[in-house]
Amino acid sequence: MMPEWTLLACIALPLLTPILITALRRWPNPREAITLLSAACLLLLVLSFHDTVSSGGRPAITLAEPIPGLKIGFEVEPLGLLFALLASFLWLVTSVYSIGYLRSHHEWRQTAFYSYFAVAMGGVMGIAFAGNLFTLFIFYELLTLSTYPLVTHAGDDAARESGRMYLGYLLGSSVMLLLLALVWTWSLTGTLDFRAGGILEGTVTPGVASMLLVLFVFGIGKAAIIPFHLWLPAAMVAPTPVSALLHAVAVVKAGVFTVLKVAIYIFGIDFLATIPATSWLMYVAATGILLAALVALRQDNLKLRLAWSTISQLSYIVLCALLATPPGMVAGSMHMVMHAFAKITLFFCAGAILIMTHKTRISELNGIGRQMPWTMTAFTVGVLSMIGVPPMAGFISKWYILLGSIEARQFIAVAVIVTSTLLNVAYFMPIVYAAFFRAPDKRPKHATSTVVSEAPLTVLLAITVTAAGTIALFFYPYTALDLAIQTTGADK
Amino acid sequence: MISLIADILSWTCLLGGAIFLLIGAIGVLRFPDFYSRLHAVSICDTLGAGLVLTGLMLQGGLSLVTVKLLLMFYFLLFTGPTAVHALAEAALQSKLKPLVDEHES
Amino acid sequence: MDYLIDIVLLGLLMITGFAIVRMRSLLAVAMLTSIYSLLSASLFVALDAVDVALTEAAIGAGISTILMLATIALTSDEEKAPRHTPLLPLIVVTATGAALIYGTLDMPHHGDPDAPVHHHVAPTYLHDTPGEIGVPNVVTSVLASYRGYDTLGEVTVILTAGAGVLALLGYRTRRLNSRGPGNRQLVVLRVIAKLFFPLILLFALYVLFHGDYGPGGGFQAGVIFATGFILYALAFGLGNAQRVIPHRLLRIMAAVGVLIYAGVGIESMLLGGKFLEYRVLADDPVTGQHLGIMLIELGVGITVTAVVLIIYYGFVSRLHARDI
Amino acid sequence: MLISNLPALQVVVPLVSAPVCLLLRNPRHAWACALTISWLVLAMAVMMLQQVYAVGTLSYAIGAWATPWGIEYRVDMASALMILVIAVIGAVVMPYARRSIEHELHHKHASIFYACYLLCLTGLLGIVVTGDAFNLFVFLEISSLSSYVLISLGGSRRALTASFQYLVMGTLGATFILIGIGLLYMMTGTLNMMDMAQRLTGVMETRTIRVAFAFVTVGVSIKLALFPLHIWLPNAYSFAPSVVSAFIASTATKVGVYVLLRFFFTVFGIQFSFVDMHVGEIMMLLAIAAILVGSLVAIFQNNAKRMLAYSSVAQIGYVILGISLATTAGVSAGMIQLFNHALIKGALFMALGCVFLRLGSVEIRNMHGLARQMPWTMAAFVAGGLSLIGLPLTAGFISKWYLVSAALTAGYWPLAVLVLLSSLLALIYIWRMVEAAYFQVPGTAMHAVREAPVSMLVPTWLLIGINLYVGIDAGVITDMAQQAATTLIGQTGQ
Amino acid sequence: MPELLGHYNYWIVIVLMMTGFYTVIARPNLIKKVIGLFIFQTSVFIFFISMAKVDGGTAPIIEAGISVYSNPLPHVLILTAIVVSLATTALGLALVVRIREAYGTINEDDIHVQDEAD
Repeated sequence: MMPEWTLLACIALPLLTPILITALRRWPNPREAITLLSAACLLLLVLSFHDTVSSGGRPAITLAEPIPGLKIGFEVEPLGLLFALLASFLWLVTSVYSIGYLRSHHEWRQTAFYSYFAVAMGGVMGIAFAGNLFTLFIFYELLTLSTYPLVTHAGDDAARESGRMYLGYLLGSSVMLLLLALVWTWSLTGTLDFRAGGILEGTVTPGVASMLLVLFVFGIGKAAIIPFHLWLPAAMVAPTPVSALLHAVAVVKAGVFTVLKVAIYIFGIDFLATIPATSWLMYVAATGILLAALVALRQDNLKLRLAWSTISQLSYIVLCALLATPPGMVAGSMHMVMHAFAKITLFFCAGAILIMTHKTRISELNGIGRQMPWTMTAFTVGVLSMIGVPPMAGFISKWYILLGSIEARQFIAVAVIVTSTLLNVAYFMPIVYAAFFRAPDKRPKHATSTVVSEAPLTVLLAITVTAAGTIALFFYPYTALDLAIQTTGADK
Repeated sequence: MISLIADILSWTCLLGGAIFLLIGAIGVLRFPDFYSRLHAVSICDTLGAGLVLTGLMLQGGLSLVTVKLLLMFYFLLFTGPTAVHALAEAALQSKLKPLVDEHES
Repeated sequence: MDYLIDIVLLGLLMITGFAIVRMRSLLAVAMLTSIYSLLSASLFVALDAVDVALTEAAIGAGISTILMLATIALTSDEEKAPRHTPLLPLIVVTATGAALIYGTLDMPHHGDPDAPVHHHVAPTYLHDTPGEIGVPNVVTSVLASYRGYDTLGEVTVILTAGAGVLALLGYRTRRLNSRGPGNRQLVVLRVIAKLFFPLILLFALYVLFHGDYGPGGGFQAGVIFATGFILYALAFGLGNAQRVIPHRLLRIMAAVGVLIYAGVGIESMLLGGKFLEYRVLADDPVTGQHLGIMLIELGVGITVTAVVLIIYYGFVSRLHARDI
Repeated sequence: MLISNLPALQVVVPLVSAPVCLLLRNPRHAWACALTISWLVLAMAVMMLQQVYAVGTLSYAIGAWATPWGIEYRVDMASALMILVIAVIGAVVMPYARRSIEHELHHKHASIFYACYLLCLTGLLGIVVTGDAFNLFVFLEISSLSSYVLISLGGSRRALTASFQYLVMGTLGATFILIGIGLLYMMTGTLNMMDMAQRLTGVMETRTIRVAFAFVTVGVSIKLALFPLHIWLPNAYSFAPSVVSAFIASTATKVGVYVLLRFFFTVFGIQFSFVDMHVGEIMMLLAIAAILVGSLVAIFQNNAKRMLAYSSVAQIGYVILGISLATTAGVSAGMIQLFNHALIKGALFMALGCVFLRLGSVEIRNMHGLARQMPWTMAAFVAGGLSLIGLPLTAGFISKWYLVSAALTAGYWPLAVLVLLSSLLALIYIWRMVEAAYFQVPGTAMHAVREAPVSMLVPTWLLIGINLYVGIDAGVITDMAQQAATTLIGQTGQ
Repeated sequence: MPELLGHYNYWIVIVLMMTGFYTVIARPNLIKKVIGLFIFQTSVFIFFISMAKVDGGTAPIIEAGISVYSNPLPHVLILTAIVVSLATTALGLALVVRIREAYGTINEDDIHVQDEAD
């Protein structure tokens, strides 16, 4: 099959799946089968690019040209492929997980859930393979809109309230700042294509470039840079699989991915380094890391604590991007992957706990480790990875980040990372400790909590896979690493 | 010579007409009640208008204009009284009592 | 001398205008409005615009007044005092007026023969009309031929108004009493009406076909024609008028008039000319112009008569419907 | 014969058919007549466009009287584009009209309605085609009077007051324009716009011309409902019959904008209008006010039609904003926005018409869960709404894009921010509908509601389709708009 | 005519226009509004006709021996405009009648009150 068609299929497949899903809404099993099937197909399709790309191939296709010079087109390049691989693999896992989750949780509107989920993945694929900033923007908005129903899945007023917040922040920032940046770039350079070495260099004064950079970094609200981060905690009203895939992986990573793309292909690493705004934006990111971590300390709701930690981790990646050095970019890309595995594991576990014990507060988790040992082991793995302890994937990315920032002589960054690592320990370890070493508080009214058993099989399966992945990536990070290095190596 | 006389005549007619019109107008303003005012009005469009038209005819001499003026005069002769009559009729219909001096009756 | 007449008439107009603003009794205001437009008609005569004067007198002083009276009869006579102080309106009006007066400062003087208007387009009309159109009344020639398309538009406007009144007030036939108001008091009126009815129609036809030579034309004729029927309806009641000229017929006439006018235009296209190019209608251009002008004036007359009557019927049938 | 007389026929055909419609008593026949004519008009509009592409500006002397003595019909790219807009909307609205009118109007008014619709069409086309200032006034009156009638046919009693309010303001506006034309005539002695433009050069400095300019501008601004003079619009749009809202909302104000363009660029010339009279700055301020106020007020409306009406005020603001830049980019952006907004608003009002047909109301609070009952209608509404917000792949995005880039190239980056901000406001008020229709639990009465008839859905979706197509491939439109802008700006200085 | 008075009748006409304009926007009574429009338009007609006047000219009807005619074009325009104003007046009054039937009043303020009510 021609790579162009494969490329098209990657975008179309998830976007078309909902039709089948809706068609089969009467029969749950075939419906879920469809989801799993298309997830698997997607993964295979994406994988099929690996060799082409690593051998320097760049399959591309252009669909339409609304305004002369402004194309809707796709192109596969290493970073995008990396992101696509990550997303499609985790989609498969999450589908497995969510089957168990939704059924044992007796969620309503499951058909709608799976459909919107698939559309969201379509959006992610579009972002990953977008051939220019305009296309990326389109799918970025598509992702926002398609995830809104998932966030408000509960359908009550609280859900709608935070749904509005979600939409307000994401669309607001993207329309007000990102779109403005787009049009501005367009009117300056006359193109929005992703080009190795960037398109802005030589056409703009440092001042304008700084303004553009600010617009981009803040406009990409999905990257949750302070002060555009509040949507993420709000989105935690969503069912756990959603939080897991979208708000630990797809959506937020789409944000940072966009930041990396813009940094590498619109500004160009070398030009980025010369822009005055870069450094102080980096400090903003740094503050973001610390503040978010501090807030996370004070959260008692497990999912919220995870959410805040996500915010802090995302700022890592943005910071890496703003180091404006090839190693920085590599580090960013790596952390994108590693954090994804760790964080999704954590969310899976949180979901498992929720469905088995209906507990959401950390203070209730004493001794949970005895009732759900398998789950909590996986949780521990995730935590260690977040902290960056070998032999967990997190260690690798942290390593690269530190290397990158030392090489860039950004010692403040180094300090920040070290501090935040300590904070990670501070807000994650207590959970583990409580789970395993505290006695479960026996209260008569919690009669149910005594008979708690392990989570359903599919859920456990998913958890195991991701946890295993977290460890595996420590020993075999090369696929990701190669792709990341290719990306940045392209403009050396 | 003839024309001079014609001029004099026509101007006297015109002036007379104007005076009558003036009287009529004053009457409409000053008379106490509706019916007596009608009385004043009727002066305007019979004598007043009539004299003015005659004066103009004398100005016009024997021409198409004079014919037209004659027609106008003819129409006024009918419409004026009819209008006043209709007004009075309408007033009567709507039970408007004439103002009469109590001392006599 | 004629400046004197101007000033007197304008002065009277101003007095009437202020009276209209001040007065509370709408009946009086309606009559004053009629007087206002009669005064402006005479002013038009003084300014050599005889056709306009005729039209203004017929439409402004005549029909509009009847409509206003009918409306007042249907609604109410007294006007309430405005609630809020008219400060803002005063400011707006003063500003607008000031702007206009500022604008007059660079205008050519009133009656100035060297004004641009008298030198660019108009002289050609005055000069060419006898040769090209062959009618002495230049107003008619411009109205019907040079700018005949505007006139078509204006007939369409009238048609729109007719359709609008049809839609808004409709026409209620069944409620009409054919006897009209009580007979006894109306004897005089009816005799006179009988006497004048034919004369008015005759005069209307005269105005219609004499329009080429003197003041007059389709509109004026149409309005006068309609006035005849209005007089008849006043004297003998709407029911009888309806017998003479039924409402259904009016609707058809209104449409037909416009169709005649546009038809002339389309015919001239079919004959290979431009739209409304009368000269192709006959072998000799001037005869063609004559023919065309006569036809369109006829069309205008028919539509105007019909629409004015439709409007009148609309209002008055409401009155009847309410009385019963 | 057909081609050579095309400009005249474009207007005369609907004009002639109007009285015919008035004679047809059977509503079906009247509708059939109106339908045929609308599509005929569309066909002619397309031919006209081809003509203009082929031979450039067309000029047609009515009655074969040479300009400036006779009335000239003059079709350049700008007018051709406007004609296309009007014709498209008319052609799409008519098939939709039948069911809606049967539902909303008394059958004995139907033929009058169609007659008035045709008259309105005539008037609008006449305004666009004519090259003669006074003829413009006449056709302006035709369109205005007929639209008063059309609006007054709306069911509620407020339709009457709305129509009356419109009548008063419209007539004031028309009279202002008449005064302006009078002053212009007084100083130039001609009524033909081209001729006027040439003869104005001599008297440009006089105070009279300045006042004439002011009066024309104010008068036209009333017609196109520019911000402080927009009071008539919300009522008129909310209480008119659905078909009328759809038709007038997407054509009447646009034609007003066209007239403004004609006078600014063709008659007075860019130098006078924008440099001497500083109309650009004033218009810009008013446009900004219109955009903000319109969008903000729209957010707080509970009646969906009213909401759209206020959003129209804002959208007109965009168009004026583009024009006020007085650059080719700006004007073409304005034209594009003008075209797209016609499509969008038409579609939205038609969707609401479907809702009204089935629901009997357009109050947002009555629409809870409507999407389940009328999926196609609401889908159309959402598509239109997204286009109104200006999300990518919709026509709205294209016009926003051009507007923003025009503002940026002209160096007014705050304007760019403003435009984007107001599209967020649009998001808010559209989203209120979406939330009500999709994410609210339906009331009990809702189950009786059925999907709108096909005869109404197809036209609605036709407009939406064009809308999305323009979003994917705007080449044609933008090309036309740019040509129009260049003609307009090019004409100045003659 | 002395220079100063060269525009006297334009000025008076402007005052007339403004009386009409004022009646329209200041008076709450709907009939009064229509009448105001009527006055406004009629005054504009006078304005047009005044500009057509030529000193010593006569009505533009060609006759032998007369050389100076007033300008016919404004006359034509105003003939059209008069008819338009008739159309407007008729429509406006018809609307007033209907409004009275629907609201029981023809006073703008009262109508607003009623509209706020429902």
